[in-house]
Amino acid sequence: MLKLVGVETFYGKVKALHGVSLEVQKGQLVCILGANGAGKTTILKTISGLVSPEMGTVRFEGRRIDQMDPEEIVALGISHVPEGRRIFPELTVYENLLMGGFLIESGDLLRERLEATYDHFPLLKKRRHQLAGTLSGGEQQMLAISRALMLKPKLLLMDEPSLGLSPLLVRNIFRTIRRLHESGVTILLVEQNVNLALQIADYGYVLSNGKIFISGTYEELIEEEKVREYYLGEGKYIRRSRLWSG
Amino acid sequence: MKGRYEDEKLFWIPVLIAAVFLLPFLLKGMTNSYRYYLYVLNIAGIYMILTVGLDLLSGYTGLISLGHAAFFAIGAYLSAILVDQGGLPFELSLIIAPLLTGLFGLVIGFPALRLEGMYLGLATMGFGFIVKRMIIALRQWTQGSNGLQVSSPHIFGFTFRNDWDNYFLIYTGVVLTVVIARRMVRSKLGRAFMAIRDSERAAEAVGIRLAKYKMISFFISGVFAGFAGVLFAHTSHFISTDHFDILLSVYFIIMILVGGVGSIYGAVLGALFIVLLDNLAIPLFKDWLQTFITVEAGDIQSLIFGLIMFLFIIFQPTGLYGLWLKVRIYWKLFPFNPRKRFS
Amino acid sequence: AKKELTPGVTDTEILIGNIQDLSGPMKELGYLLPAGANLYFQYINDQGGIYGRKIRMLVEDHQYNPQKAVAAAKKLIEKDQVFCLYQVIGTSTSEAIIPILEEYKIPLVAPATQSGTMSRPLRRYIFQTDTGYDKQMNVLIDYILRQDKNARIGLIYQDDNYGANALKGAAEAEARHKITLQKESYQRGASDFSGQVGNLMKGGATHVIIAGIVREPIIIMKTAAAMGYRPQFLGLSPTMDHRVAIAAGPAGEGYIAANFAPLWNSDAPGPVLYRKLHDKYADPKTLPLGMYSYYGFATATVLVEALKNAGKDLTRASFLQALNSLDYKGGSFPDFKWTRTNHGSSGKVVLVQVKNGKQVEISDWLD
Amino acid sequence: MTELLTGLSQEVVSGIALGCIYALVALGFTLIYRATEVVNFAQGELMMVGAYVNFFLVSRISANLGITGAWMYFIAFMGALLFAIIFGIILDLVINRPLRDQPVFSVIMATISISIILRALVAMIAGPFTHIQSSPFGDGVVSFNKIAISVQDVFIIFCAIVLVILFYIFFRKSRWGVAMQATSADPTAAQLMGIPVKKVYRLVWIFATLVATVGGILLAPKTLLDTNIGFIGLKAFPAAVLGGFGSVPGAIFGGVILGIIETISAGTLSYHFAWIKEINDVIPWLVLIAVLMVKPDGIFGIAKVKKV
Amino acid sequence: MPDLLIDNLHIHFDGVIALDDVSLTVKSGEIFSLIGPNGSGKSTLFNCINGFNRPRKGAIRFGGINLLRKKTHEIPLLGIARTFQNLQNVPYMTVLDNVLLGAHLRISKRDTVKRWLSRKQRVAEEALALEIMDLLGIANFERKYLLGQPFGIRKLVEIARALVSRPKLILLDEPAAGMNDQETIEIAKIITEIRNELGITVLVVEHDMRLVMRISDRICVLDSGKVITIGKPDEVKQHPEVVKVFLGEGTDA
Ligand SMILES: Nc1ncnc2c1ncn2[C@@H]1O[C@H](COP(=O)(O)OP(=O)(O)OP(=O)(O)O)[C@@H](O)[C@H]1O
Ligand SMILES: Nc1ncnc2c1ncn2[C@@H]1O[C@H](COP(=O)(O)OP(=O)(O)OP(=O)(O)O)[C@@H](O)[C@H]1O
Ligand SMILES: [Mg+2]
Ligand SMILES: [Mg+2]
Repeated sequence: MLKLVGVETFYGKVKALHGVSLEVQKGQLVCILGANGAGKTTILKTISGLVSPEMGTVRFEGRRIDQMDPEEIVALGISHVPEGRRIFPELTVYENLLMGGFLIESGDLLRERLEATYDHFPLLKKRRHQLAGTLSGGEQQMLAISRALMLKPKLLLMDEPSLGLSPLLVRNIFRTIRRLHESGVTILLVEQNVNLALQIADYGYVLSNGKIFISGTYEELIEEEKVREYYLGEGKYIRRSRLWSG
Repeated sequence: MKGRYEDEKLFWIPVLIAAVFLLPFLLKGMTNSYRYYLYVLNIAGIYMILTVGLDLLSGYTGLISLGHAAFFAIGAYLSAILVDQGGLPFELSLIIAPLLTGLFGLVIGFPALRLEGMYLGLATMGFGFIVKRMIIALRQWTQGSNGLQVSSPHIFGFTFRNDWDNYFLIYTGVVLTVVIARRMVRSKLGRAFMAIRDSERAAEAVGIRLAKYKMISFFISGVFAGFAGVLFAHTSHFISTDHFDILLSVYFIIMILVGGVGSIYGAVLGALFIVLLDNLAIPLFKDWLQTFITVEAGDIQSLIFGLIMFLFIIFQPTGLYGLWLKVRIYWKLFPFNPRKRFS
Repeated sequence: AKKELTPGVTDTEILIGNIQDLSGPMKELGYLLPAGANLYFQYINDQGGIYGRKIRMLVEDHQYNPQKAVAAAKKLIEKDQVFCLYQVIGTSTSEAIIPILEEYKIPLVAPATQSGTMSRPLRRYIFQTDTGYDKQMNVLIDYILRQDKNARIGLIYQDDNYGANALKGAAEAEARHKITLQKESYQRGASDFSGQVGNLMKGGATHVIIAGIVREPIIIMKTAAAMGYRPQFLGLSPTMDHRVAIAAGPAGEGYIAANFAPLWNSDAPGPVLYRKLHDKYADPKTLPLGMYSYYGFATATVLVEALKNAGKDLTRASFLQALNSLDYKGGSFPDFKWTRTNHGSSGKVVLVQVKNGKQVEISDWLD
Repeated sequence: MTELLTGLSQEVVSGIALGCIYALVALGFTLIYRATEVVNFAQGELMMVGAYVNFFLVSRISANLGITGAWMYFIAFMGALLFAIIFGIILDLVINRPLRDQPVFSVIMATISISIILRALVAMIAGPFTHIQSSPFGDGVVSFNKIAISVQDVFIIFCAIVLVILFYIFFRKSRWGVAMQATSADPTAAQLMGIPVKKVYRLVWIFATLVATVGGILLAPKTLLDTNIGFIGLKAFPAAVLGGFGSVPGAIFGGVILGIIETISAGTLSYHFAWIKEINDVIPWLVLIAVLMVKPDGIFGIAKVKKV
Repeated sequence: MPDLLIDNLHIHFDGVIALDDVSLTVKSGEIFSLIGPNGSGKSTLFNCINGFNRPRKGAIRFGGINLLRKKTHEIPLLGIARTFQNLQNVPYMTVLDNVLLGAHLRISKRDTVKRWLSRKQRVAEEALALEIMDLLGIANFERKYLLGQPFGIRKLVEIARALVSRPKLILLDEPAAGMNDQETIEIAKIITEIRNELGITVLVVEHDMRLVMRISDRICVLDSGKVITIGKPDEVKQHPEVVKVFLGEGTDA
């Protein structure tokens, strides 16, 4: 369904992705892992068109999408829950959701989706007329996810959805993700919560310094010593200055 | 562990200063009309002093001022009145008038404690108009809208009579200003300014008193503008409210933008660039253009100015200083391009 | 000994510098004044110039900004090496370059401003051809009181140095006649005058003097007509523009403006020559006949006469000498005489009235 | 007493008409600010261009097509609006596109440079002369009870109110209106919602040129037409800020309030207090600063929310 | 070193009650964790301590001084530093300068003048910042501009900025959010080092239960602005209400 081949992305003159190739099959839940600054977010941004790659191709359902505008890509059925939520702080919760459904032309459908969202996250219904900027961190995260779901995307890109959520909610979110997955949505997930992520993922890619360095299923990855060492906190001691050497 | 001052290179600073003071001699050797070029440089120098101050305020502290011509005017009129009508020696006026202008800065800075972004910009713009009006209303001292003749600078028995003399006076001021401003921005003060600009919350949380530092920023900026005003009044011998209008304030903003917001050298380069462009480059360009097309109106001059400015913003939004940095360390990402700084 | 070369003067050319507002609020004049002057220069040059020297004029832009005027003057003097300055427009802009005139000992002939401050007190290097606004005010008020002894006079003035000079004249007239004018002010660029007009109506002014430019008299007269208020409107020389008559329509009928030179379409010798030269040299599409180009033309005749009087050995000293003893009878201005102690104009004014939408002179030269 | 009242009401009526012109400029500021956070310093010049185009069309239509009277004005008006749409698209291409990823402040400076360019270009094309633009309503005056208002002014008030109501509804009710706000808050996130950000930008620039053109056409007969009429933009700033930058009802409110203040202070106030004359032209700014000290976001503005 | 006493704190924002009669004590030298579901008022409590929010009633005392009477910028003077959940740092300044920002109050006016004249003084001033950055493992970033640095680094810069003022009490708002397991372990170590080596009292808000359980001396659980329980990690973990609103059944923490 989604296929990246040899993608290289730059921020100005800084190369953030050094030839990334990965594939997501229809109906799969694929997870990308990696240290801080490895380039996970950049992959998602490249897919959703917020940055365009200098080299390589991105294909979605066989079509090249790497030179398209983000709004065209969204229309193809790819929704992106961006890092740091990026809700519209000066709009109300309701208006935020409305914007999530911007591409829906029919009013009935829009209302239906809104209700579905409120069912999913009843809290949002309570806060419907609050300015989104005043929501707590977790509430904002819920809003960001539901906003992306308004369009019922074919492929959902999620960038650290559990960031800053309480354990209960994290589990809720993961349950939601699994449910979405089971209902047929293809998902590409970026997570730091490696344990949980790999438990629900069909396949995982591990990114390091802008390159895919290992990939495999949960069982395969969990066996890899490097993965355990770096991401599961089970390895030998790593000096701090090396851990954060950017 | 290596501190950042270990490999700081300082040797070229005296070289640059020497070059500044040797330039007039070079010019004199090169052209007969060197005095005109010196005059242009003098104006640039005066504007440099002001834009450095403006950059501290707008570029570093993030408080935009669209009324800086007012500070300039206050400095100029204060000194003209103090020296010519009050009998104050010029040397003293050179210190007192800027300080008094700084106090005006405090008054004008007062709304800054509550206002943000463009609201502040427009409030300062309003102050620009109000100050101009005030100058006219105080016609007893200022001659109203007729303008005021001003005496020459006179320091310890030496009178600065012409552009040649003025050059040395003004550029001494420029060098002083730049050195002081550079030191400021690399100290606690500068960090506080930048913190206020980028995150007031963080600033408060580390114990920076927003009100105090915003006021300090306005004060310093006012002092610099006042200093520029004093030099302007006494070296051009005539001041009038017609000069200190909103367009001048906008010009100052253009200067720091073209130079690169948030860098002292950028402000200096910007002032130099705009003044040279306006006075030397555009007339040349106009003459050249007029050999191809016959346009009667002098509008071609403003057209070129507008176009160059526009192209500059489109193609070099980081400003001149950014350009220079790119040349020096071409591969390094340099964030002299704050996003949404004034929004 | 070899003669010291005079800047701007060669065997074949005299270079003069003009500083106009080419891109600011007065850019219309910035175009028309030099164009009018060039009519006469071309005429003189076609006759072989002055002692074989043709006149060439450089025009710089100051956008009505004193600092830019200084820069332009320095450029003209230092870089282009002009012989003298001529027709610098604006009061504060002209004042700004006085220190330069004195530093370089260069005369400025016929500054394009009718502010009396240009020649009173005496400025050594400035020679004014126009009757000051203060004098014009005096003349207008005298005129009104001659027509109607019980007139109540109102004044609407632009609140800047133009208005200040008009107020000075008003104060003189008030003192002489022991009257008080009702004074209303407006800001440059204002487009609504209902407040001022309403006040004058309330104050019962029978005659209203407008110290404005073009737009103001039009709007003021229209506003007054709409309110049903019909005093006699009069104005200073800048309001003499023919567009006032056109745009104000019926409301502007009978409007009287003071003028310091003969009306451009009158039969005085200056205007006659002006129209002849315009026929010959100008394209009426790009340079219509009118008061501003006439004004440029008229000052050019003064400049040329002084240049002629300076003689074959043209130096700044000889030119100054000629200016200081110029006895002008060229007919483009009312006759006047410059001396060492008087660089002012004749002080005379002619009144022009709108009759059936056309401007006609209705008085002799008054002072 | 009645004299005072008639005087005052006359000034209020004139002030409303004047204020509606300010409101139209302020509305232009508002539209662009709403979607892009850019303060468009060229708004006054857009107005000037609109007025010139209309003037050109009016004279061409009567000269070349021989159409006069109401039709002439109507056709010219429509032509000018059409031009405004094209012009808006061009401006969006020139200003907004290349500067999309630049700080807002750069775009603001670009608008300043555009204003310089437009003033120069129009002067070069149309010549340095000041023109007289006649009003389609001639010198018609409506008067009631000694209070006079020209038909042109009535028309100005009408147009301003209609435009403000239209845009108010647009921002409140329509999907696109909310999308504009979303775009201004976070263009990147807006793109991720499928909001065509480029189209939104183009749309606001078209709206702004349209409003400006209408304003220019309405203003020109009230004054003379020259390249400096754009400076009315400077006078409309306090109006826009007073109402709250970016607020549609704020634009008309601020404009009308300042229009009335201007006429009253030039009229009745300075009649009774001579010193008012000294500060007449800065009264709008004094009012503005006073209001901002109490309400830092203007009267109808909303404060930004920040969460730490 | 003083304790932090919070007494009957109450605050609401148009309708939403963010803190409802919250009372708790953070003892000197303790690592005290504040946990609770999203929107339960944890950050708001920080904001009250540090003066961004003004509660309706209640008191916060630190060393006998009621913090509610103090202005925001006076709080750090008393020795309280904080970090932010939504990072608040200066992108257009180097990492070193960002850290030095925290030393604002430590650099006296006299030093400022001296600093202008002497380079030695400037180097000395930076030594302290570099020391702290070294402790956190980000010393090699000193000259880089903060813009474009990974989230984790920016987070550490915030902590370093708080530490460089040598506070008595430090408030950390979700220090481990967005970190992977290995990094979280490192953060846990850092927090214990802060307490053990620098002797600073730590009040931390965190959602990562492993981290909280590992380092906390005591834990307070908030829900909808109310304190549910305060106690040792093991007690809290078992508390039925906590399991219900925060941890969820079958926790793996
Ligand atoms: N806007 C930007 N400008 C410059 N460099 C950037 C920018 N955004 C990211 N980078 C750089 O690109 C690299 C990859 O960043 P990215 O955000 O994709 O990492 P990440 O894996 O998502 O990290 P995190 O876990 O912190 O979210 C980093 O080294 C970062 O410094
Ligand atoms: N300025 C504000 N205006 C309105 N409501 C606010 C404001 N600040 C906070 N709130 C509300 O107060 C409640 C508590 O918010 P707070 O940020 O303290 O939660 P939190 O415990 O930190 O949650 P999280 O773990 O998600 O960060 C939330 O419901 C939030 O919506
Ligand atoms: Mg990321
Ligand atoms: Mg929080």
